[in-house]
Amino acid sequence: MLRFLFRRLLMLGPVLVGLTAIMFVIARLLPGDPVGLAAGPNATLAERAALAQEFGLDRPVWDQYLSYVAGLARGDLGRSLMTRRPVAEDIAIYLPATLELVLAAMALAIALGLPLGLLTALWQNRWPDRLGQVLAIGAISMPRFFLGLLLQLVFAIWLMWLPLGGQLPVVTLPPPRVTGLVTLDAALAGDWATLGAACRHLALPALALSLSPLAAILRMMRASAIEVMAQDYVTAARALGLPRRKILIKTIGRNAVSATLTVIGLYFGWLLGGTVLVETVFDWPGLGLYATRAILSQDMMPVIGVALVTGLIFVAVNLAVDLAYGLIDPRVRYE
Amino acid sequence: MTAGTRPPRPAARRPRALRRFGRNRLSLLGAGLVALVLALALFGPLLAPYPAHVAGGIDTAARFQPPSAAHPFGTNELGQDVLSLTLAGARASVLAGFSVVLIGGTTGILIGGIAGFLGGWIDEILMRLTDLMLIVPNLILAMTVAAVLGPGFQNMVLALALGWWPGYARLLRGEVLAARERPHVTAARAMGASQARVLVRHILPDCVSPVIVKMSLDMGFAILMVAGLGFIGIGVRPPVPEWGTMLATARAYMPDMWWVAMAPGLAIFVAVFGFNLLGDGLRDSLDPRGGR
Amino acid sequence: MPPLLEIRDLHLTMATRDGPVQVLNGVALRIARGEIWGLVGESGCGKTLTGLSVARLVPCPPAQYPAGEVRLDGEDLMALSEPRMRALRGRRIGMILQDPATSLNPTMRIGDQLADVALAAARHDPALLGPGPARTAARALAATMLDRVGIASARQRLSAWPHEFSGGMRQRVLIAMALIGAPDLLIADEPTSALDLPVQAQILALMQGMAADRGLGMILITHSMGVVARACSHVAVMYAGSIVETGPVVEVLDRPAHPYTRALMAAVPGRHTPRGTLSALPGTVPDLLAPPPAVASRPAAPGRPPPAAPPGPRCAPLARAMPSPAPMRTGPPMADPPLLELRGVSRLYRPRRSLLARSPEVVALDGVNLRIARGESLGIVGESGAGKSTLTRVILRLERPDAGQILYRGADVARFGPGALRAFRARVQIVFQDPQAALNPRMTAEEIVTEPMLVHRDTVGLDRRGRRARVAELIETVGLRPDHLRRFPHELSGGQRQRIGIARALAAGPELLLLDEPTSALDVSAQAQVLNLLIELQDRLGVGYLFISHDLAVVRYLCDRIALIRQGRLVEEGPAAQIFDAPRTAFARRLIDATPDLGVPLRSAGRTAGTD
Amino acid sequence: MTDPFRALNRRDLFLLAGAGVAGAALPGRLRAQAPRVLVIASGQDFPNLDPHTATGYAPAFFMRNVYDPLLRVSGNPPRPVPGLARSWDSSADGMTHEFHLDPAARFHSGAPVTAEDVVYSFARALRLAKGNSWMLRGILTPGGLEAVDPATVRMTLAAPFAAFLQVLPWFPVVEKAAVEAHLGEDDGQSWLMTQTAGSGPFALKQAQPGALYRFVRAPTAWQGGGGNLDGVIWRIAREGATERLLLQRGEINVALDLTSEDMDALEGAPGVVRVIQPEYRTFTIKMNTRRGPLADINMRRAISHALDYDALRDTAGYADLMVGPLPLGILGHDPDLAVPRHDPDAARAHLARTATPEGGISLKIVYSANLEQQRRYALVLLDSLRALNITLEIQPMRWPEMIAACASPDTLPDFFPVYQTANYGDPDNFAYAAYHSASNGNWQNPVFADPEVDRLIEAGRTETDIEARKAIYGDFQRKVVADAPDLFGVQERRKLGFRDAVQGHVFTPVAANAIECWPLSLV
Repeated sequence: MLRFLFRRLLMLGPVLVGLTAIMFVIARLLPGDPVGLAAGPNATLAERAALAQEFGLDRPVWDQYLSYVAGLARGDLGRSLMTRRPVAEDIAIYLPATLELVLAAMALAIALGLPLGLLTALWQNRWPDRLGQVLAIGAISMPRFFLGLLLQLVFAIWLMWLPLGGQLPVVTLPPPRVTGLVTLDAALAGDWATLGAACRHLALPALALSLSPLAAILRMMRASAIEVMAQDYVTAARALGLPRRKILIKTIGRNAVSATLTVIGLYFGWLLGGTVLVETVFDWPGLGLYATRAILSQDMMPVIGVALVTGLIFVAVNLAVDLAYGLIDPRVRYE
Repeated sequence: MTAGTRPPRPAARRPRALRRFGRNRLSLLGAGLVALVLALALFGPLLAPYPAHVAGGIDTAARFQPPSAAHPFGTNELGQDVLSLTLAGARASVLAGFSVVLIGGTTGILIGGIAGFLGGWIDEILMRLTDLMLIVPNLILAMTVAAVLGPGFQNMVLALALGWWPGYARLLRGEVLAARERPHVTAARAMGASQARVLVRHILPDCVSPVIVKMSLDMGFAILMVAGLGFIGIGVRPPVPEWGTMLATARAYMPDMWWVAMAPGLAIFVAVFGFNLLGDGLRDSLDPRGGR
Repeated sequence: MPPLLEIRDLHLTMATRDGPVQVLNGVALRIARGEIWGLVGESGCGKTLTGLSVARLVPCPPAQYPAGEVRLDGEDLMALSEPRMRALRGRRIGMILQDPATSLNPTMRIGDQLADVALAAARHDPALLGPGPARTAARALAATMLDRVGIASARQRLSAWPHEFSGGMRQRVLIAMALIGAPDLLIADEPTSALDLPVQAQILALMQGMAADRGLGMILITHSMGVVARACSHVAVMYAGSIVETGPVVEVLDRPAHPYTRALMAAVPGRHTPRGTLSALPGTVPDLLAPPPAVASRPAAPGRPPPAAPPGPRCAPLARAMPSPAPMRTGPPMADPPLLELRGVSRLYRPRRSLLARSPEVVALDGVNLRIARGESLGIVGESGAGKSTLTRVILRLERPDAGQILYRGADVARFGPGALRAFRARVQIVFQDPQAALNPRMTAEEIVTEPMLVHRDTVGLDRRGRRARVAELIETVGLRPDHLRRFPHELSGGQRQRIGIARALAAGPELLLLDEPTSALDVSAQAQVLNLLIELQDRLGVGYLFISHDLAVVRYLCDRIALIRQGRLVEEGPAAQIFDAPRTAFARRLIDATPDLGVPLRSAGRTAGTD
Repeated sequence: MTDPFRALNRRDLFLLAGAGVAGAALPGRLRAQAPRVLVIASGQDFPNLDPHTATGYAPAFFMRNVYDPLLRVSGNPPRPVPGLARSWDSSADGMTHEFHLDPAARFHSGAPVTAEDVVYSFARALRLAKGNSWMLRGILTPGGLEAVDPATVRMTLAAPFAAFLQVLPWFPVVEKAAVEAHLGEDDGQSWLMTQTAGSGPFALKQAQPGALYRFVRAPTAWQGGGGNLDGVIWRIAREGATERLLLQRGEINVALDLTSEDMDALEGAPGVVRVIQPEYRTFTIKMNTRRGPLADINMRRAISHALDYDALRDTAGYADLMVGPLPLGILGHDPDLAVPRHDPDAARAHLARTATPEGGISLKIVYSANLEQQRRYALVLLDSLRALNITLEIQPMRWPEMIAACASPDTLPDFFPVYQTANYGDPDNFAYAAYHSASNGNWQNPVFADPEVDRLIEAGRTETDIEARKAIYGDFQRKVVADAPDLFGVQERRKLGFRDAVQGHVFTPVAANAIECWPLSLV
């Protein structure tokens, strides 16, 4: 088990290098003029040249890449042309907001998706199941940004129940930064008013983001529960007179969840790289917005940094999923 | 289920899948919606009540008119008929989605097929690359490439296709590997059939169904991604109407001029919903292993 | 006093996409305590559904019981509410399902699963666990039961996971689970057919013993007459949703009354069945889920003795007389050089290498030496995982051996260039275990049989018309009609599919066929057909066989020589008769003892016949 | 110095937090009670806090509120008013200026602002040659700076520049001692990127890049007068629509990026005051006068007459049509200038004199992809060109690509839309950047070059007599219109939204969205 972990962590090195290489190649295809943009509209040629030199953009690409990878080893993700701040620092500021959003959305999706999936599997082909299937496909088909707009329209504008966007009310001070997740920090500080406000702000974007993973988890859980229900050990459990609840949770639920874990892992990574649209709609100060701004100004270091960090988290989550497999299913062995 | 490359087949195989598909009312609904969307993609501009607006014509005297008989979905910030733009917008969305799936799918199929069939170090290299591409966040990759290349239909398609193929490569490699182990393939190898014959005659036909299912499901997803890029502002060029771009523009006028957003938003939903239902139905009837 | 179990006129219909189908058709059965009933029949005859119906485990819908009673000690189970029924399961009715590999929850420890069953039973029968905390008592009971089904150091094994147990041990655990609630009736659905022969015998003995100790009534569902003969006191023969014959085992097996029973028995090769004397049942098993209308809609015919024969070709009295036994072949003399020779062939499997992982290698073949002469048939027998299939793959050079040589007519197969390899593959062909999987589902029978001729166009040398003619000839050779050629594999029955597989193997004109368990996926009658076909082909074409099987009786029926293989090693080899009559190794003896023999009358064999 | 990027000490901010807790308990409403914190919503983040390298309106806000310049501008039309300099003397030829510092002026550290600090700041800005330094490029050199005594600074110009005093607000003064203590290897740029060393009325207390910035009234605030604000919050809202809704709901006090549609929606909204004022910000569509069909002046004139100016104004909402190259109301602007207006007959007449009298050609316009309004203008042009049987290809571009496209006539598209904002309220600001050949290759004037126009611009920037300058710019305007290098478009009005609780705002048409908060009060 430890060896398995160690081996998987060793694999991170090549992943990092490969990921940055891909992004570097794309970044250097740039026909545009990021330096010109960063230098400002009134800069002279000499000023631009100085800026290019400052950021090493005048050197050959392979040289830039090598020094980037060397920096990577020290945890240095380069500097942003636009903000001129170290990318690692910027990401440290924006990442927690995105993580908070994704975690909340996934928590919602899992908490609802797993039991609903199990239930619809039990009601297989009866009307609640069919309705659930249609709704689930509908949820997957709903563009997240349109859903976000509709939620905003209804809950924030017409009903005025929930705030329009942002992470906290403007005048509320964020709680002392421990984890960077506002809700968690507020709870840690015992600041219940702020926690409440943070949750209210989190509600709509998390809902908008959670719908499609919720539907996917529901469908996967349903499918694997149906598959499990056809297994001999379920029939055996029934034939041996086990109570329904026990069969449902210990036998069907547990075995079906292990297949659903993969979907959860995949979706987590996918959401992490796909919060951009929801963040845009809800004005959520997260990584997606940071990346969008960087992309639009062709400021590649932040983009590479964001791709790297989300890629790493994706890998980490999938590692966690693999470990969770082992906890649920003893047949999985780590070799 | 496979394309009819072989002599006529009186057998019940295809009809059976068809019958199974036909029995599912939701699949039929999906097929109907897809047919509608495809029809719009082909004839949308012709059906538009204000074709001039589709070509970029404006009517600044009639800006922001609420829904009425003349403009069922109202008019936008330039006085253009929102219904006309939405109808015509199907073309860009569907065509882009289709191209993305086709290009990404073909690339992925080639890569995955080669990797799975040849195995060895080629497989190793191709699959490591695939794994790597799967880790890169799709949307960020697409946005970056689209931003680098600049807005425009082809650039958008290219940007999305670049992140699209790994899924197919994985799928096809898995299918090829599974098919390679199937006894009928071993039988073909044991009788001395050539590599090419084994691949074309025995392995690839086995992989067609899952690919078709994935493509159909991916169409919906691709349309969503296209709209997402448009929403961020990296989409087609004006005056070409496109749903995501329309929605992005319309968003600035919510909630007072809500109608500008409704038609394109619903259009995206309906199109994606249709393809998803269709893909789901196809999976049920073609590929009983997945889904129910 | 009512019998332990009485099934009266049980009917069952299933809603399918093509409308309701009647799958049980007036089943009637009476079982007393202490009786072990064998419920036999070919696949799809409804025996499993009968078993599940007793425990009311058939989901309704889609199932529906329009008529019938199932009485346990006089109480009609069909009338009970689901909660009351649940209270009976595990406590009054125990069940063992077919596949021990899949019948245990893989994500729970053995002890917890046993204890859960004990706790569930104790809810309705508090006396079961005795005083003290329920959980502790349940675990203690679980340990006792494990001990009783013969699992050593039971207490430690409680915390084991199912996957850590072998198949036989898992089946023991399942028996323990079925009996932990101290039921009166035990229903076992093919409890041994997924196990290797010697293990089968152990498990059957265990079940017999447990049933006798506790005075249980037991239903043993099986497709094997051998199992019935070995373990049961009574037998009920099912066909097409009805029971066609019942009675004590000794009577039914020695003097089968119903033609179907007779046919069924005649189709199974025994230890002494002479070569070429198996009689195959005519026609095919009716598929109850898509039956001919006549079968499905037939009115019920309850009671015992058996009703008149249900319709269907199989139940017609055997029109053909039993063919006279062909003379036992002694096999052609060993010619020099042999057609195929294996010298010290070894094959290791390394789990997929990754950068840092190193897993132990698995030995599939270990220094195997074999010789096959022209026209000879060599049987290879071994348990699952003994390396039998690897042997065929290595011979065909689908895999390369890690050590040793394979010589074809004295030439090293490993050194063949592309052309020689192709020629070799035209001369040595293979028939697979699962005919469904071995045929490309997207090709018609004609395309399938034609393919080798296309591949070996140069050696076969036939033009299009020539190939047509040859296909027609082949199809007739394997006993099919020309119209079968236009069909796809899924439109053929299992036996027909395997015939196509054989026709394909013959198409390029081979000298040697590698037959990898070609009959184990088939029903007994289809097996008989295929075996007879193989014998006929060998006699006519002089083609050699390397016949792989786990069933000694089948090999004995077909082969001149037999090689026993165990864990990749050749254990014993010799002429068939010699192996059977004078086995040299304990392994051979165990295999032979485990092989049922219907050829010998039961009474004279001194078999216990239960306690009827 | 405090580090605003670190988490705040809670006690330190307790005062400010009062409103926060109240706001959390009653979200959606601002509490009227003290402390009085003004909340401004804006779409822009502060990319960089160094006042000598940053550009854009968010940094301008920063310069105006956290730092002090020598002079400020105020009023409409804008006039220089005292900043750090309580008074100033200029020589008659406009080449020498002497500034007398306010003795009350204090940095946030408590140290007095001295002439040394002023000289150091200008020298640093010129040395770094980033940010706004271009305004004084070639006009002021480090040698021209002199601290006469601790309270007096003398500047001697290297070249005459009529608008000198107008640009001074964009050169904030930093505390020399503080910057020199953190010079590093880049003249203190890294340090000033996140730290402040100013003397302005507000001090940065906390920064959450991408979300919001908190300012508190500096304890050292020495400026006279002023409103009652205890603090200011700069809240980043990325969408105008969001800003409007926040303003409507009372969650913010000031919205800076509102569209005309927002303004319409806000009309009559309770508690909201709309400010819609002309501003020195022009929109023109430059034409490629050197290459392609538009090199032909007849084609340019034809298009100038074909353009549907009314539609242009309609889509712009609150806007005025430009009259010639200079913004309305600026010094020297001629409201009676004869400029082309929508006239299909004239357009066709001019087209008939071109190489393609029947049209049938295709032209190309690019626009900045994140400027929605430019897309609309492009569509208006497309619609207008149809009357000439000319098709228009519209290509959205990122700003860097647009800059790159300006490099030469060969890469410049036929049409190139440009917003130009006054950095200082003087016609030279527009004339030099947009029409002088020295600017060729820059986005404000990619290709247009005319020796006569150059001469007039140079005369205008060195002449100090107001009437003489008016005459010079009059000639300049007529000359430019005659050449038709641009489609003179619209001047969009500045659209600001205030809650009615905000008092004391005076509109100034220079960088009007970089609000000066010192005079404001919340009631």
